[in-house]
Amino acid sequence: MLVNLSEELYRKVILIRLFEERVLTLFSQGKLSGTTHAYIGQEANAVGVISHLREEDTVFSNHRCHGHYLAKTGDAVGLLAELMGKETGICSGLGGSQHICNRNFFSNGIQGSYMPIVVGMALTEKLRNTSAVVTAFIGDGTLGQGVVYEAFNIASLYQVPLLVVIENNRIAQTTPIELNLAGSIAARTQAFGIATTELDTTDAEVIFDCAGEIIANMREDRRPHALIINSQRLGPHSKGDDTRTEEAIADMRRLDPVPLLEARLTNQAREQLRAEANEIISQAEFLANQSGVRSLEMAK
Amino acid sequence: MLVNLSEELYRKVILIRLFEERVLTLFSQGKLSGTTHAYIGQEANAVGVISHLREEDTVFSNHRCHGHYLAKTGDAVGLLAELMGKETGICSGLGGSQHICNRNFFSNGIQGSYMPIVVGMALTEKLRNTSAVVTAFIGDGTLGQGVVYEAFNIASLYQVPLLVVIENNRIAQTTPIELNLAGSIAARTQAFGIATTELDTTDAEVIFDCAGEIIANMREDRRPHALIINSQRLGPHSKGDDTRTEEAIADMRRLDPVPLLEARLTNQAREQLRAEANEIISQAEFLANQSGVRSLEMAK
Amino acid sequence: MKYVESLNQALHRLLDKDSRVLLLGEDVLDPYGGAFKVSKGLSTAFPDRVFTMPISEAAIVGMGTGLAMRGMRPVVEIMFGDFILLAADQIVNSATKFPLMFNSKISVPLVIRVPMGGRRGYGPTHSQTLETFFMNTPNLDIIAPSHLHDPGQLLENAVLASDGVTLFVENKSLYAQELMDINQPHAIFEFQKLGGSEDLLYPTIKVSIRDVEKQDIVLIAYGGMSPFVLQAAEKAFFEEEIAVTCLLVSQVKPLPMGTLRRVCASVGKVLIVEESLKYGGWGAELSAQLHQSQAKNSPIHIRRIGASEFVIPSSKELEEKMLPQVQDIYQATKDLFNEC
Amino acid sequence: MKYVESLNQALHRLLDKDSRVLLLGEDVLDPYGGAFKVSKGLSTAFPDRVFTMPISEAAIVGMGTGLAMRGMRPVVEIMFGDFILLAADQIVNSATKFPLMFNSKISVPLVIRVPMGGRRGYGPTHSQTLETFFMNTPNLDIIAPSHLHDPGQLLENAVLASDGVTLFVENKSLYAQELMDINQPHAIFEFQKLGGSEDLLYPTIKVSIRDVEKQDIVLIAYGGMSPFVLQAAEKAFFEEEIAVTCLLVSQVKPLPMGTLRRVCASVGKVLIVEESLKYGGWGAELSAQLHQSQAKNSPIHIRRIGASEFVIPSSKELEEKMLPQVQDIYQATKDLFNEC
Ligand SMILES: Cc1ncc(C[n+]2csc(CCOP(=O)(O)OP(=O)(O)O)c2C)c(N)n1
Ligand SMILES: Cc1ncc(C[n+]2csc(CCOP(=O)(O)OP(=O)(O)O)c2C)c(N)n1
Ligand SMILES: [Mg+2]
Ligand SMILES: [Mg+2]
Repeated sequence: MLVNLSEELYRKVILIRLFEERVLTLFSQGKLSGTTHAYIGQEANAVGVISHLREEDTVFSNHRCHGHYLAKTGDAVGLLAELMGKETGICSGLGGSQHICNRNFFSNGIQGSYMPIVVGMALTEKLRNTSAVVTAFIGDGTLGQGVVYEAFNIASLYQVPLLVVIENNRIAQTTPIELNLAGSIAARTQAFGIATTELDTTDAEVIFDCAGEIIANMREDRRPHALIINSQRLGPHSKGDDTRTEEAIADMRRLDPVPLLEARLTNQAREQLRAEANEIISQAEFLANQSGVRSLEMAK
Repeated sequence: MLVNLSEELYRKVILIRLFEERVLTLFSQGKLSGTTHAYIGQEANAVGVISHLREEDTVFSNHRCHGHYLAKTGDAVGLLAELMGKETGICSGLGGSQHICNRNFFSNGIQGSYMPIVVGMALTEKLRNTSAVVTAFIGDGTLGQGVVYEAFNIASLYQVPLLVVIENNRIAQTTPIELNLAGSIAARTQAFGIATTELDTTDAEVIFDCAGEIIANMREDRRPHALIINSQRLGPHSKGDDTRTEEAIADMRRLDPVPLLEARLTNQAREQLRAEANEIISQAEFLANQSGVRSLEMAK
Repeated sequence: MKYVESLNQALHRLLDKDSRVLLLGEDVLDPYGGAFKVSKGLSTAFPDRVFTMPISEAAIVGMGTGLAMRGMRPVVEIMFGDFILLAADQIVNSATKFPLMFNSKISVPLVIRVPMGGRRGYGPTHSQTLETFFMNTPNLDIIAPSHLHDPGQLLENAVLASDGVTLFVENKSLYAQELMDINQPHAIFEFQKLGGSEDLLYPTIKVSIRDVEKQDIVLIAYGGMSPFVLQAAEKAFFEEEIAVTCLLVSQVKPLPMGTLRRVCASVGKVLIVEESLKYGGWGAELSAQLHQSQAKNSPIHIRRIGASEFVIPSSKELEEKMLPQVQDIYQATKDLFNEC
Repeated sequence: MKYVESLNQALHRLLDKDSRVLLLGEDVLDPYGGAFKVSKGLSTAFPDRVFTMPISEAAIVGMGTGLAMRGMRPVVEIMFGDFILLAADQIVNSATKFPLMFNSKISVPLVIRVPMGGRRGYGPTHSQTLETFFMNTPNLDIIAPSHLHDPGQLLENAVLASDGVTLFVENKSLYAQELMDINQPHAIFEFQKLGGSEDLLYPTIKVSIRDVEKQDIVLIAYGGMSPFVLQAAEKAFFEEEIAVTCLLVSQVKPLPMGTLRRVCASVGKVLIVEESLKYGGWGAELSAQLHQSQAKNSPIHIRRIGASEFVIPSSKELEEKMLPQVQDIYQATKDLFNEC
């Protein structure tokens, strides 16, 4: 399907990485306000999984959604404009960083709340006899929310084509997984009768291969699947609120998915893809800056 | 500890059975109104577990709470008066069948909602260094509620002395467990790191022995424990709303905990304990009928 | 026809005529057909489109939201309206919020049926009137037919004619009630269906004393309070010659203020009656808006009646003291008549 | 002292002086100390009594309820007030209901801290003012100090002097605000602390224009709207010579009606200002009660301002159009002054 897998994955991974870095820079320069949650370090998850999805496949994401969104749509223009609150933003500035919607992509800022919603969406696909799958991304911390288990149970009872990607970065905001999560993640999804795959990697190609198989199967068997990806958050939770030690983060950086892919590329390919990504982002920034703020008149 | 275990357990089991039968009769005679959920068939669970509890141990129960309440307090007088809405009822007629409170016994009618509450109670016991345990009874259907898993997680994280008794009668109102519950109950509690025991019996003595060991351990190790008891609801969900076939119920009756215990008693003991129970209940009915309705004056 | 039958037949019609319609709820399968039998027969007639749900109220509403976002027209049944608070986040922060925050890119045509109300001795957690909790939820319709409405037709409107989220409130005490045909002549009352552009789908029924011109007081109520206000109106007329006009609203939110204002302004004395807690209830917003609509020299005097600030007791006798009764409405009507 | 410091110090004092006090919440441990730093330093000083919680808002409130029922005095922190709806059932059907339905056999002294409000660009699910959702919850206190109150003292009152459930509302926009000492002379305003038996623990601050006898309009507000109404009052006086008296309530529910009525009755024109949705909001009940309290020949004219019926946009510019601003209050004040 792809000419050079490493390159194709890297193209998306580096776009996300550079986009997120630009966003943090814009924040530090006071050019963005509100909030953001950088996906830095987890890019391989979004790219590895979403590269297998089609236009008609739905993705529902959380606060840390930029990477998922870019992997699904490539739309840096709409996303950056949205973060800037501009009229040309995905939701014309209403949603902002964590509340976006574009065709079959959605995100919301209430952790876990959309898990039953994706079950309903996946049930629709099943009832309509499509081969589409619905994918939800949640974090390890979000496994604290009860409604997640209501959704697991129903997804399993009605055997809907829902792929739950659990991005386990072993931290929720500032709280390490040991203080938030008892037992084991895989045991939890399995206890609800959901087939579960666990990956211990930040290698986009490994994730790509594994997700490819899962999704291809789901298009046939129309059953839920949980994919746990043990990965690393290399940036702050939001911006500048990282309470972890420098050492701990340096340690994680050894598994940074970006250099991992870069090692497989020619220097030239790497530089070119980086340049392309930077160009896309600069163009997005330029366009967002051009855009105005939509009008809104309401009685108070 | 007990002179004759079978007799002592039977004393409580038969009180519950006859009490519940009287309640259904009173309903059918129009002498009770509102709602009730008969514990018929599950008496061995309440009696086997609660016989090990002390005054200072808390029990939190659900809609089907009469058996748990009688096992903990023996207070048929207060309970029947409460069902009749009388001033001398446990909560002077405010709570009714499924909302009662007496010393360390509680029940509420929102399924599963009290699971985090018992975690808080058990945490208090732990912080105070008591040897008390907190016991919560929930049904298989209630495992649909998300907050139950929030509670499992926190109980396990903070290792609180909470005994969760899951009474699995394989039905919720009219819905068989196959349509309500995916995966397995034991796998669910274990997935949250909670030590789990599963019993396939309606024998009060077996439950008594097993619960005794668990509770004795919990008084020492101050950890949560799940006890799943696979049992049978022999009566309607509430009153007259049983959608199961006669055959199915007849089949279950072979495991009725009452004859099971009776087979171990002398005829004389059986008759005497039955008579005593009947006397307690009749006395309760007499007293409840004597009682008036409390006054209540409120602005509308 | 009984209220419950009207709803049940409407669901049959809906499932029959529109393949996007689905039904979800706890214990909705036959032979049980739901705790209040509104769903009776549906799973037999449409086995693939009626889904029994675990005891997961948040997920039930969430699933409905997901189905609606993908183009279905789900109707979800919450067994007792008291459990709707388990889905409060789903309703406020997802279902109703998505169309707004996603800049109208999607719609969520979802109907959430909630049996509310007391008078059955079910006690504190199975008797409440909780729709008023959602009065300040943007983008949510709250609909509650009385026995003078056509409940089934209103449900059809909510399912097919509305593209948003509807909390469809059915007062449990109405289920067994015979519907009143407002097109038939009545011994005491005359009826008029009111409605304009703001409440086209969900009319207000105006009930006046037959052949009486004067109007002393307007009683505004909805849903389960409707039989009570009619009785109180009758009593007030025959015992005190107070001519009461009743406005039975079905569109609880947004309030059909145009319709209500027109009637109230001309009468000047308004008693709002609701089964939910008076404090912070439905009547609060209604009263505030009516107050603000007063014309310069014709003041409106507004009074409210509702449930007391307490739990709803299990004991029938005590429950009666908590919830508004005919006598309370009658008394408040007399007081308002004499007071201002 | 800043608002956030006052709260933080109060928590230190509370944990220090009463061993029943416990703290629960998400990310409350040091060095982070909670998303808004209200819990800073507490886990260091009291490592055994500060509990970090998973992302489980319903369970956090439920645990607090259980601890309170066993004699503790828990303070639970909900990271963003928007998440309180996840615990709506816990609050309404358990924590506040138990003391009532269990016939006062138990009490639930529980404080739920909820950072509410917008103006930070956090968008639709992290900016709301949702305490009004709970206005018709019996047996619940809603407390919201302004920057003219002593927030820490009010928190102490809620934790130790109250035996019930308190929703303690902290408007996020106030955290960094310097508290105003109402005992210090002020260039423009004079202050008076009002309170009687009904609002002993949670006073209302009356703010009037210094040395001005006449009072044209009363502005009633609480919490995060307080700085805005003061600015609007100043502007109305200097630009239009309208003498505005501001009543800054801290006891949002139950409304301190005795206190409010006394002031409003004598002035006759009242503007209620709130950050939550106007429709079905706090001002609805307040307006309804004020209306009903009108004496025969001295009508009160009541107007309300609040957030529009929409989501709170992420874009700062759009958010401003949604939430009440100084200019809106000023304009409404002028309108009311001229209108009635
Ligand atoms: C219901 C809810 N509670 C709390 C929050 C605040 N919050 C936002 S992100 C976050 C941590 C999420 O952790 P995790 O699920 O592991 O995702 P990660 O941030 O690691 O990607 C928290 C507590 C929220 N948004 N929603
Ligand atoms: C939150 C909630 N949803 C629904 C109900 C209605 N309801 C009462 S009991 C019951 C079935 C409970 O089943 P299970 O937990 O298995 O207990 P059992 O009745 O079998 O003892 C249901 C659905 C309720 N009381 N609370
Ligand atoms: Mg995480
Ligand atoms: Mg069961």
